[in-house]
Amino acid sequence: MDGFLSTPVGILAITLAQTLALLVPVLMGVAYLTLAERKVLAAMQMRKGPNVVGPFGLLQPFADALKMLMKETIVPSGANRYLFLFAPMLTFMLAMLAWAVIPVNEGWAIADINVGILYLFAISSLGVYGIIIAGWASNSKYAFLGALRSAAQMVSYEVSMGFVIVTVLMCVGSLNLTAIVKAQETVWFFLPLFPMFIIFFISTLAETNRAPFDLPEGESELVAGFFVEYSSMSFALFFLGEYANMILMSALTTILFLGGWLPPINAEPFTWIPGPIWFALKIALCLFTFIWVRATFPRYRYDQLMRLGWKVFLPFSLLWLVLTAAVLKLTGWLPA
Amino acid sequence: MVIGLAHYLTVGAILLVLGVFGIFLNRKNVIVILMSVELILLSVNLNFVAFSAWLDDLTGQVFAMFVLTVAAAEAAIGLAIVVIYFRNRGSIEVEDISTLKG
Amino acid sequence: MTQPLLAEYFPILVFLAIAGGIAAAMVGGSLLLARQKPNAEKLSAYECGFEPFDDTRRRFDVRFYLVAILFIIFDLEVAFLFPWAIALGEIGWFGFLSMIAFLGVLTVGFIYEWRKGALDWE
Amino acid sequence: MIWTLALPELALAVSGLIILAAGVIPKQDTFFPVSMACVGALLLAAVLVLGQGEGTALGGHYVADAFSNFMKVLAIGAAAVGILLSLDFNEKEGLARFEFPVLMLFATLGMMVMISANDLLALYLGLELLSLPLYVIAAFNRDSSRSAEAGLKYFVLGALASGLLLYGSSLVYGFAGTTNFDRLGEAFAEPHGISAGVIVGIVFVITGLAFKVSAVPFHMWTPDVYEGAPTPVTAFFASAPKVAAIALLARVLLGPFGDLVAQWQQVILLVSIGSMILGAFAAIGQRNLKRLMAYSSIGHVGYALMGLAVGSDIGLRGLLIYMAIYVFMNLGTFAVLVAMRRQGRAVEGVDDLAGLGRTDPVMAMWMAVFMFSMAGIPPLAGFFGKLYVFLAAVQGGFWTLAVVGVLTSVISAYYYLRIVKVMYFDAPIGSLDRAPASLTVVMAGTGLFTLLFALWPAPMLAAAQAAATALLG
Amino acid sequence: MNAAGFPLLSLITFLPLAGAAIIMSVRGDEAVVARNARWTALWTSLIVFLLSLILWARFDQSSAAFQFVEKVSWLPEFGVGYHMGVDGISVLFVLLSTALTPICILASWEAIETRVREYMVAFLILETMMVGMFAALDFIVFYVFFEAVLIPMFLIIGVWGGARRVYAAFKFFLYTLLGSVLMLLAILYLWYNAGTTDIPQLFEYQVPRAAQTWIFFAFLASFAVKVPMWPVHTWLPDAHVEAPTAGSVILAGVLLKMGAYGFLRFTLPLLPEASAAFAPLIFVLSVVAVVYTSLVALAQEDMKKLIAYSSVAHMGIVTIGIFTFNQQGLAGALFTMLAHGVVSGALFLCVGVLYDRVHSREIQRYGGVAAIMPSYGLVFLFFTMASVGLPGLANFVGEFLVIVGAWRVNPWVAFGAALGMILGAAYMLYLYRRVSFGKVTREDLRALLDLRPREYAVFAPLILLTLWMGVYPQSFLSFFEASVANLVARHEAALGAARLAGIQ
Repeated sequence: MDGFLSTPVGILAITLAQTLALLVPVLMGVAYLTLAERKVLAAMQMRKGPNVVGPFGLLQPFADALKMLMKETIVPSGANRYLFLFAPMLTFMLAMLAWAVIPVNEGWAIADINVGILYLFAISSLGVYGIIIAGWASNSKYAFLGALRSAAQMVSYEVSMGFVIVTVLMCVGSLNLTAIVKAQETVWFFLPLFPMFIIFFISTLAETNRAPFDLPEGESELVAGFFVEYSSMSFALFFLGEYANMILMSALTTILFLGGWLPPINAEPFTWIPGPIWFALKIALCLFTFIWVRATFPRYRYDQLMRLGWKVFLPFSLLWLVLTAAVLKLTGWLPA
Repeated sequence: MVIGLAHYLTVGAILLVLGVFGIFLNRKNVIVILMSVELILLSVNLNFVAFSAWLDDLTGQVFAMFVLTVAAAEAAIGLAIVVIYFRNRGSIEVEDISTLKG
Repeated sequence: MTQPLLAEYFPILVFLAIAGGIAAAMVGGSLLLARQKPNAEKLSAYECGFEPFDDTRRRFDVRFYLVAILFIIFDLEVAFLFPWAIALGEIGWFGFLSMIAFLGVLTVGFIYEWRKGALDWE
Repeated sequence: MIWTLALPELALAVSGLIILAAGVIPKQDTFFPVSMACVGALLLAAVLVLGQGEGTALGGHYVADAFSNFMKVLAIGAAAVGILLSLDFNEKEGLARFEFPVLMLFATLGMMVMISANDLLALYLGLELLSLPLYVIAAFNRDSSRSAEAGLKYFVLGALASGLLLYGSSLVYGFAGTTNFDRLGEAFAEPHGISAGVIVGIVFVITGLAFKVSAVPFHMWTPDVYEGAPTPVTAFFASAPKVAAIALLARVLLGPFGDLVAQWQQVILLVSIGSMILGAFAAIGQRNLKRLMAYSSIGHVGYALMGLAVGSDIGLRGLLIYMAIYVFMNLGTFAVLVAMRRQGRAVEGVDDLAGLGRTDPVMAMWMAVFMFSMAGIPPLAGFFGKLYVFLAAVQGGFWTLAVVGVLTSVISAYYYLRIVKVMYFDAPIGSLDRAPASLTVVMAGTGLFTLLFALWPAPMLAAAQAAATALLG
Repeated sequence: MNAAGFPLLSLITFLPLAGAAIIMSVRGDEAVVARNARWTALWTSLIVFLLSLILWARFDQSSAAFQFVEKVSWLPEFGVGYHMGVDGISVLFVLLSTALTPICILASWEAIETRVREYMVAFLILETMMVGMFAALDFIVFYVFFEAVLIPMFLIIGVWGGARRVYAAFKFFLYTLLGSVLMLLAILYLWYNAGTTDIPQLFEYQVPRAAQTWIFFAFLASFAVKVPMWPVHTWLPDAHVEAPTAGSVILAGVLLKMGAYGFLRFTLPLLPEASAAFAPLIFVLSVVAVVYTSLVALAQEDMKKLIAYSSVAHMGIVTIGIFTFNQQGLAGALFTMLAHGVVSGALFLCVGVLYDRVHSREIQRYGGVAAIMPSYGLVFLFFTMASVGLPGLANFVGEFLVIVGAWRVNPWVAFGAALGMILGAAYMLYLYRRVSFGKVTREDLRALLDLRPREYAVFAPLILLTLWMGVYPQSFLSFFEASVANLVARHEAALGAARLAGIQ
């Protein structure tokens, strides 16, 4: 058996198995996140939410999926057909691909590469392409403008996200995601780096085009933003991609600030629960906050959004980065 | 097959040629020229990084970092110039760039 | 060019294949399963009343360019910060101050952009 | 690490940043004070350069010697004069934005880095720090399609040139294993250290630099860019960056590649001959003064490169003297070009000078001095520039080069004379506006230099000799 | 020699520049400026002339050495210095230049009406360059002055010249420049190989035989254009015709001598073997020039052009004299140069007198002038005769000596030169006949006024000089006897040494 596993075919088989083992829960998570969002929003607005399909509406996601599958795929006449169909696939693929490096538990990362955080940063940046291509290929004013807005917005917040990540990295001394989690064994980074944590969280909202920064798809202004022309399964793929990104961003927040799979207190009752559960719980907490924010805050105007990104977050995170570096340098707390 | 230095250099050379041809043979759009320039810089970076690994010397990678930075600045300026050109002429077709006969 | 380095990335390749497969299967499945009955109205772009006259991609706000340019510049700054942050412990005060000087230069640029209104949307 | 050696650059960089920040904060127009501040910063840098020691610094990336000091002072001076030229012009053309002098200042910083580069990396960074501001100021007149086109062309070809230069650098790095000039020199000193890759790399590097000095066959951007860019910008283009690029070419070829002289000499030789011939013939038919000056500058680069092609210290000395004199003549000529306005509108045709000898004798006199000097007629300074490069060519036995040089200088005399002819022999077609004080000062300064250089050439010759010795050891 | 250590030559050379500076600094309305410019220029040039008379007085005629020497280091590390001095060959040319300049200024007194200030400035600068060139004892300094002459001359022809002045100015400039740059290369070669450009030191340097040929042709390119020799003389008629009168005078009187002076000063002493080897070539060219241009002159319809061609012919005689390498030939050449400087200058002034009144140079346009303007007719006749070589007037002595010198070398050459003299008599007398005698065909000529006092002032010194040179040539010949003898001796010694080396 051991022999088989070290042959190329064996490695491939193991990798395939691992990939599926990760992807299936993620996809399930995405499916139920859509349901959870509706449920939570409903609860916050004193409604019931979906409750017809299955017990407590638990089968609702599958019903939605089936409906989408059976709908006609409309490709507008002026559109670039191949790019038009490729864009949602790209978005979805990228949302999935990022998961390859996420450590669910110690050593439980499919590809534990030593530049994991760079990889994540890069993949999440590529997400812009899916949106731009979609807006471009649609050949519709609304889609195009929505795509541009979306891209500009994502790009604006990515800079401050970068600064935040750098700040965390200074405290870790490695680009490896596992190492980042392990560095938080004494204290989770959200405490010492609290302002950065807040900036990061808000930036993830903007990065995933979530409320209150959901301007690109603002119904009242641009109908549905860059995917106004989409229907059927390609529409679903965008949808899935977006929700997968939400989960991904939550995972990233968890890894960077909330100690990943680590239990809150490294003591008996908590250590009984395995790491992946802690990880999932923390993600769930973040996702709940996402939905909570959506239910609570009104939408930003676009200029306000840009101002917040460029004029508040950027200088502030830069300043904080320098301060952190100076403090670390002066106190000698830098990781060796 | 082990991928060696020669392969990287070949790819680099091909990219360079593509870039140069993209600049000179392109008859369509200025943006394509900007992209060709980036292609050239990409080929350079590939060369530097490949040599850096081959020589086991960091200079090449540092060089590549600087090239990246400058490439970004160059792209920014290039885009800006293209924009003011477009505002003046309403076109960025390569064939229209002929007010100054050279 | 060590082969183990490439092996580390092999799972990502597999991942890409699977994700791509799923996406393709979903779009393709829908194309196969669902009834496709396109007509001119259905295929027209979403518009308020009338058809667009020309290519909608022709021109757009220059401010998007500006954002793109700003992004390129600042993102590279971040790219420089990554290795610096990792190596901060080993490079001493000279390394620290070099980056501070670099950030100082960028701050001057930032001040310039701010005063010039490049960061304002309106 | 003796970082104080780089003090001029550091001072210029810091003052540039301060000026930029200070210039943007006030609400009102700060063009004039910022220009003055930039000139001040440049002068400060020049003083620091003169007071600088010698040696290498910054991990061997930076070298300061008599050669770099000579070229730096020249480049800084040219840049300062360039800013002076722009003062009045920019006000009148609506280009009086304070970024202009600041960009020129940073370009100058790039030149200084280039001149002091002792490593391919520093070379590249200096080159780009020079080029990027130049792209912008070429297109500085945002509302003129000619200016935008000039900027675009300059950008595309400049980017291509730096791409080629980089590709060459990467090959040199890969096959020699280092980017440091000193160590490259050591590597090439042993004959077996030269591989075909290095030769290809050198050719690419030379190509890239030839673009920057606008030598044939990489000159095609020059006329368009010179014509399209605002005139003070053209003046700047034709002087300071050329100095820096020539300095860089000389340092690269005579320093690290000094032992490969057999490999590059023929290339430079052909480039020099080609530039001289093109500069002489292509300018003849030009009716636009800026275009004419573009071809003229190509020709002058050809003469300067003659000194480099010889590869001896005499040749290098000739090159340095030539460049120094060229800068003076060129800035003076452009001061006249910048001053050319009729009823407030800038004019740039050769015919617009008609009858200048009658309507503005002083300006005409200076222009005539510059033209005769460029044609190489003694006792004006331009003659001495040519004298020293020809001397080098004769000494090295490069008779073809020398003969082509003198013949093309006769041919190019024709179009310089044509300008004199238009000014003095033709009837006036309405007078030009009075030149503003800043331009008259520049004209008089450069004109007196050109006129009186013959009286006391020894200091510049001594400085050039010292610089040449410093580079060639 | 220059006992007081007083830089007399430099003073003579650069004083005109001071005058030019004064003229340029004058402000005011045009009439005032013009008057001021004229007087300042005249006084400056007169003072310069008076100063140069000191040279005449204090020159040691018995010595072949350079006198009034000044030496200032200029480019010490390159062996180039500001070295001035005159010997018997050059001293009279300095005097010729300083003497002709005030005459020219006087001649342009009223002829030049526009841009008087610039004109006078150009003339004074021109004087500096001419004097400097004859006095320079450093090859680079010589070249600087030699070339710099082009600038003021270009402007004088181009601004104040006739109808085709632009063409003429360009042709003049580019022809001469093309020749000179080739010489520059030769100078650079000498500079590099001899390590100096100091002329006395260069005389000590033996140029390798192989290089001599090349250098000879490089020098020839420059000097032949300047002389001008056939077939590169074509710039001269254009330049002479289009230049203003005073410009023509200077061109004929001084500038043409620059080429011949170059042969004497450089080609002969530096390149003895090449000079000897190519002397036949020079003879052929010169004889062709003498005969051919004389024939061309016969056919001219334009007075100035005719005199211009006659200059070419006379200069052909000069080059013949130079390349005889003997005492008579060289002395004759030098004397002819001086005489031609005076006489052809005077002839151009004569044409100028008519041109000022009628504004035409066409021979057809005149006739019977002597009847209307008797004094003028006399003056014109006098100079025509001088030009023809009437014994007792200036030209005769020089030409005679040249023919004697040439006879010793090659009788055929002497025959050619003599033929030239005969043809010269033909065309000059033909010219005089057509202009001065015959019926007055045009009525407007009757109104012409005779010479004015200013014109008398212009011609008087020239007439005196012409007579003096013709009647008592020894006072001039004595100046260059020693130098020419030295030159001949050195030349023969060098050839002898070379022959000796060839035998061994």
